[in-house]
Amino acid sequence: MSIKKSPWIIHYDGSSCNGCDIEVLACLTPLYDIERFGIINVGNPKHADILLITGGVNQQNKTVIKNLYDQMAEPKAVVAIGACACTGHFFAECYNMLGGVDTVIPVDVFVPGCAARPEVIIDGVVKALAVLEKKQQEKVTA
Amino acid sequence: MNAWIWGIVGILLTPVVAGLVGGIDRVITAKMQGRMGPPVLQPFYDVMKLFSKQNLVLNRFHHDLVICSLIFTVAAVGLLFAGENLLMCIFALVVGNVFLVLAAYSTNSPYSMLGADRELLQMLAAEPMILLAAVGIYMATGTFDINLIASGTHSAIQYLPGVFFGLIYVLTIKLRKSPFDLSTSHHAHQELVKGLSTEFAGPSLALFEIIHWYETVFVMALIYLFFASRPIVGIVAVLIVYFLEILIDNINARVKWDLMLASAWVITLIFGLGNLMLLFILK
Amino acid sequence: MAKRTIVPFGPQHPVLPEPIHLDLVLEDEMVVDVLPSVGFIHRGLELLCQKKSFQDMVFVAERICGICSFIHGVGYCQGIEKVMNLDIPKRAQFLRVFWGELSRVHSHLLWLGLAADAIGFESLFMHSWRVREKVLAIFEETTGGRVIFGAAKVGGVRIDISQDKLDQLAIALDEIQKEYEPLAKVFLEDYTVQHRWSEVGYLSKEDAHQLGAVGPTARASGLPQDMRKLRYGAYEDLEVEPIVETAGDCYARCVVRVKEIYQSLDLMRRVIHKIPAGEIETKVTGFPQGEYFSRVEQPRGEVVYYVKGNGTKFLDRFRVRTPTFANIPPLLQMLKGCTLADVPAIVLSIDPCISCTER
Amino acid sequence: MFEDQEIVTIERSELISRAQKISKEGYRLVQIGCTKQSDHFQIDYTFDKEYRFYNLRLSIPLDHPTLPSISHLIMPAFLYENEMHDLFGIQVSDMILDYQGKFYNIAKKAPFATISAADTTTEKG
Amino acid sequence: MELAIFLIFFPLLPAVLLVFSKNAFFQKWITIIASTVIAAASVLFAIQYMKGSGEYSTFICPLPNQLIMIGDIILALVFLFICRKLPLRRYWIPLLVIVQYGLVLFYDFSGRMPEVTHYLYLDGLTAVMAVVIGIVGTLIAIYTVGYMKHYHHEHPELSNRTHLFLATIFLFFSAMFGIIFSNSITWIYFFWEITTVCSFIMISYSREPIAIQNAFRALWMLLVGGLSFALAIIYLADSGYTLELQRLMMMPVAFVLLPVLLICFAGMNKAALYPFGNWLLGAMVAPTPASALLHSSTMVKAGVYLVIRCAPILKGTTAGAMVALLGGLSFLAASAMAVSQRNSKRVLAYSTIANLGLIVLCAGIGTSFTLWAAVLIIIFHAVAKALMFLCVGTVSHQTNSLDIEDMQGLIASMPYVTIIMLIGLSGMFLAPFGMLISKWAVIQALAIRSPIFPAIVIFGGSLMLFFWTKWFGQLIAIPNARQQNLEQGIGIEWVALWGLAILTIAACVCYPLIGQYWLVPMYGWNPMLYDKIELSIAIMLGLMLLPPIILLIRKKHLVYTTPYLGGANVANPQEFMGSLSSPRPWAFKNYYLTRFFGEEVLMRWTIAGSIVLLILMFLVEKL
Repeated sequence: MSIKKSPWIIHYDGSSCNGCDIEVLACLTPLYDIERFGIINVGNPKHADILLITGGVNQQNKTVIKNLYDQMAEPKAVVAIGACACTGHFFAECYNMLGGVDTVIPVDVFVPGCAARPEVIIDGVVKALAVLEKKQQEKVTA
Repeated sequence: MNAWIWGIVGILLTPVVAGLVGGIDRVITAKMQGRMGPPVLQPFYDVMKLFSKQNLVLNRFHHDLVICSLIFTVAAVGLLFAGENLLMCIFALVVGNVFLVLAAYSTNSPYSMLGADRELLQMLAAEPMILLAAVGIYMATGTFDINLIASGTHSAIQYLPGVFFGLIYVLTIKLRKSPFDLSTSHHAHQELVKGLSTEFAGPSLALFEIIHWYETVFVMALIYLFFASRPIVGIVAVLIVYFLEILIDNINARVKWDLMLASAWVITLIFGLGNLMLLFILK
Repeated sequence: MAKRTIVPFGPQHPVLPEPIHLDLVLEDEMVVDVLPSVGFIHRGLELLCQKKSFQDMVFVAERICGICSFIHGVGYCQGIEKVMNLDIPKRAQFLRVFWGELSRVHSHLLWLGLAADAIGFESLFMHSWRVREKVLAIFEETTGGRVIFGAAKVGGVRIDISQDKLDQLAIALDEIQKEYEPLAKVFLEDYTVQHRWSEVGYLSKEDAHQLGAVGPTARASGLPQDMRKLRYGAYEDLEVEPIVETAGDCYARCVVRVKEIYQSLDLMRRVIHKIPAGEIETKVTGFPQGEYFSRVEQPRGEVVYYVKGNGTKFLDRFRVRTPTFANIPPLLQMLKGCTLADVPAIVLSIDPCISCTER
Repeated sequence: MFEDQEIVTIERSELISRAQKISKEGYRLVQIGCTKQSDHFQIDYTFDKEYRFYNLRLSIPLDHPTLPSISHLIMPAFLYENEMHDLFGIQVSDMILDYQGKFYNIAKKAPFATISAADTTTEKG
Repeated sequence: MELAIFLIFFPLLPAVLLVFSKNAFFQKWITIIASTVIAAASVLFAIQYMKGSGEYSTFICPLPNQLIMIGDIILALVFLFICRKLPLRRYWIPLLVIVQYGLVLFYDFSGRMPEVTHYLYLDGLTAVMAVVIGIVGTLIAIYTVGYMKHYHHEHPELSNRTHLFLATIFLFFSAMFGIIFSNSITWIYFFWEITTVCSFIMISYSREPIAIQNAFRALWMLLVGGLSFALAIIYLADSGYTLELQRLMMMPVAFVLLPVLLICFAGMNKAALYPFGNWLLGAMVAPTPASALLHSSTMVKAGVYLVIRCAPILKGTTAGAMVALLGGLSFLAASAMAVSQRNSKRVLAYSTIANLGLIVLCAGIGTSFTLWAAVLIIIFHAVAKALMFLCVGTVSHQTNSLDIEDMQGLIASMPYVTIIMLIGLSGMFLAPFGMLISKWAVIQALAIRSPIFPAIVIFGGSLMLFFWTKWFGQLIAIPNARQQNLEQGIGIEWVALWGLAILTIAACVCYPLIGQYWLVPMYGWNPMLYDKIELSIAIMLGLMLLPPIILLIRKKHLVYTTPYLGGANVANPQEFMGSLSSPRPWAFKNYYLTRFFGEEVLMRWTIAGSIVLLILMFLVEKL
């Protein structure tokens, strides 16, 4: 069975301003209702397929992000949500920032926006599904 | 021989029925929350996906203990459908549950173990009522033998309204629904992360879901036994009770363990034992 | 009993939308010791004032927090405006109040949802956020943004709302209120909600004052403290009475917020009613020279902006003291002796905004 | 309408007694802030009582800046003091909870003390 | 018959020999040989009487009363000797001795004791008890040899009196066989008090103040039981009915209910039911073999044995219902209080009280089905509980702790002991192992009675499930790092540990056989034996074979990871990144729910409730 029909997500707030966070949460709620696609926010890396990260990486949370990523079961995908998660946005200039999420873990999908809108977030997750499916097939053939 | 066939049919049909019921549950829940909800077959998609994932473990035992739990839970359902002794079936289910708790303990991870302790608390709250229901059914029908209960001429419900109510009360614990989803909930937004199942990943989690399906069918069958003499009424009653549980799930916050334990025991004593005492005196 | 359970609560934890970490020491489920740690979101944005001009800093201020974004912008602008002695048109001030109060409604609804979710009341979460989407729709209609919309600027606001639109909004507000009412009733009357919040996370009036609680946290403990009483901006013309509860527990904090939503909706209606015609901004010339502590009321409480200009386009110092920062000591007080199940409820009861706190 | 703000400059040695006095009078601590000036750190202790703004200001030297902690008198101060330590490198003695420089856990030591605002303005201004 | 007499007298031989052998080698071999002989004899005895419907002794005892009189005098002197150093304010302890022996001896001297014709009575129940004492008891005796070596190694400050300890054990065997084989109530009384002396000696073994104090508490509480026994004897002697237990049970209920209740009282007192439960908890200061032998698997069983013997009179009476309720109360309260305990020996002690309460509950109701269940519990409990005590004793030697929380992940450091312990634990509560079968039998048997009784069993059973499972879980919480093996130095103890583990499993596997060949002759056919049930138990047993097999299969597809710690993981999986930015070990301790089930909360009510029930028990008899 394809992983496409049941992607479970975990959301971690890197060092975002909450703007993208609440938009991720808004995706769960009645207007956007991502459970239509079988998506559940499981909140536990061991159960999740897709790691959504909002906000950039700073000194302290880089190990957290790495830990969470390591604890996810293969196949897994990472979606960086919002300008900060993609590049660090204008916080990139701050002394405590390392930059986008791709500085610590491989990112599969970048979702732009400040704050990223729910529609775009859903779009990003759907893109991640294709990535996941590919990884799954690779795993089967390997 | 007939019993064996029934048992096997029960074991085979349970995942299908429970999965579908689970899917319908999720759709109804979504509708109650003003959402569309997932496809009805979503539980199957979930479980199949989980089987296709990596099996992340902390040590080589906890996955095995989940398998043990599944074996006994399946056995409980099998024995139930085969028409064996009701108490023995319940004990088999308890053993299945104990193995699940042990699996959580064996991971040696804080949230998982806290979940295990909470699960024990849930068992402590729910088990008396379930066993008392069995005693009630015995008092009403004169037997613990499920075959005889099911083929009896009168239903236990007419003698046991209080017991039935008590059972519905603790059913929420068994179905892991609000307000009593303390050890692990369908939604992860609780203080214990996923509690009991925090450390189960991939196939282990899939097994955990399947165990839950069997458990669901088991308790629903228990409800059915109250109406056993009239199968149609029984099935309707089961559906109504399940719908009621969904409704309760949606209109309650999760309570704390002390309230759960105290209220479950008080309900068990007042409605369960009270009903039985009345029955004993009047008979 | 020296043997205790010690668990890390966070930084990643499903009930916490944001990373905060607590070392929890438990006995059975009783919390006997708690030690917080912060810094997971610390970016160091205060120092951006040396790289961005004081006018660009509005955008930084708005991104201190994506929930109370607009009021952050207003607070900052107000500080600069005082330093530069700018006179802001009345209409701009009224619009600021309108969006500000709308932000409060959006923030409180968001909080109601998250708090309900933390106690396992998913359907209440869903319905709170369903109503909240209508609030966001107003933001989108009037500014184009949903959560961060950059409407504030030094010297006024960027966008005007036409009179027709304002009239339509009055109707929309009524609709929101109508949908909100049954929801509020559940929060105020449901048994399980009360079980989870009543007598949980108690903070006495004295402690609230001593420990410097602000916003709904202080008001729920009986302190009538609301920075809108400073009558900044258009609050000069719009009298606001702080909503005060005396129980000091999580439930009281919920009640305060539930009632404040009504208050804010009412304020917005008065804004629509009273808003004068005219310009929406004054022209800004020169650079700020001087200092000011600008205090405004966020949904979470008092926020303090300290701006110090040195006559160039870069500020000397840009400092924010956000409400959550002030509410951490009261939070530690509340967590004493609670149970593990109460921890998320209590942490959320101050409506923590970690990204504000750590900047 | 802007509020009146009373800013009083004090000596470092006075800090404890002033803080004690003002907290006895029923003021609450609003914030403690630090601003790097070209030749000193300006420390602000902001208090409030029924919307009355009262600020104690003192200055300490840039080299080896030290401060006594007022967290024994006013508990919430420990957060601000730890913050000052991490961002400005100010040594605050006797805090009730000392994070030992790990409050924000930043890689760079005292970032606010190393770059001065005046420097950047001359570069870019 | 000869076997029975042999079993009573033979243990005295090793007892005497051991008193004089201070050499560890001799101690060891005397114990092993004597134990083997006793075990073999008791098995032979059981086989002989398993199917028999009861047999009276026919021999004629010369000067029976005089013999017992001399014995009683000696015992009374021993008691007074024990009490010689007691402070004056504890005058009631010698007073209890003087009163009861004074009364009994007075009747002896005045020659008012009725004649006894059958001194012994042997039937299925005695066979059960004989096997329990003969096999479980002797395994514990063998274990003691190894245990005491460690014990003195660890406590060099104590003087080594192992030979006396072992001698006491054999003296105790003799007394126990005496109790169960005797038909004469005066004989039972004599042996009864010997076990009390043995208990005192063993509890006070270490001679530390706490041990002495608890030993005296046990002594006076048990003497209260003795007094009650003495009163029963005097009542019977005075009324001239009979002093034969079996004949007493055939008398009309109305005549003999009071003495029977007095005997039951003595039995419940010995079985540590509330309000006397506390002596058993205090007795846990004794070396572990003593706890296993006296205070869980045999001596306290003598108490319930007597109550079971009294069942024919109790059956159907209100007083009998009170006895049952007393048992039920003890079962419920002790199970609840066990939840709040973290000291493993205290948990075991509470669960012992609970199980004894359950047996008394069954005996008080006294129908054949409930007696059936009661005997089943005696068997399963004796085996599994002795095993648990011995395991705990071994663990505490190797790790210096009795705390259950310190046993976290024990499976890594002491794999074999833990596996044995898991067998014992499974035996205590997991279906289809012993205790659960018994509990199921009890619920089945009680369901036709007033629902109060099944409710007590159900609630108590759920509590037991709680505290056993959390212990079980703590043992198998597998540590993330390799542990040092702590099993070196366990010697002869293995014999007892494995022996009891195998017995636990065997008892479970043989359940239908026990039922058919042992219990059916005693109490008649039971619906619990019909094919279908046996089939489901067989299925469950079969399934129970699977877990070990599954656990042994090596799996390849597993991927190892670290525990979920909220993302705050550090290199060591036992630690997380703490708030002060340094790694901090996380820890997990179980729930103890002291607010609900703490001793402080429940003890007062339990004692008060049981005293009320006791008073009621004697009152309703009067009515």
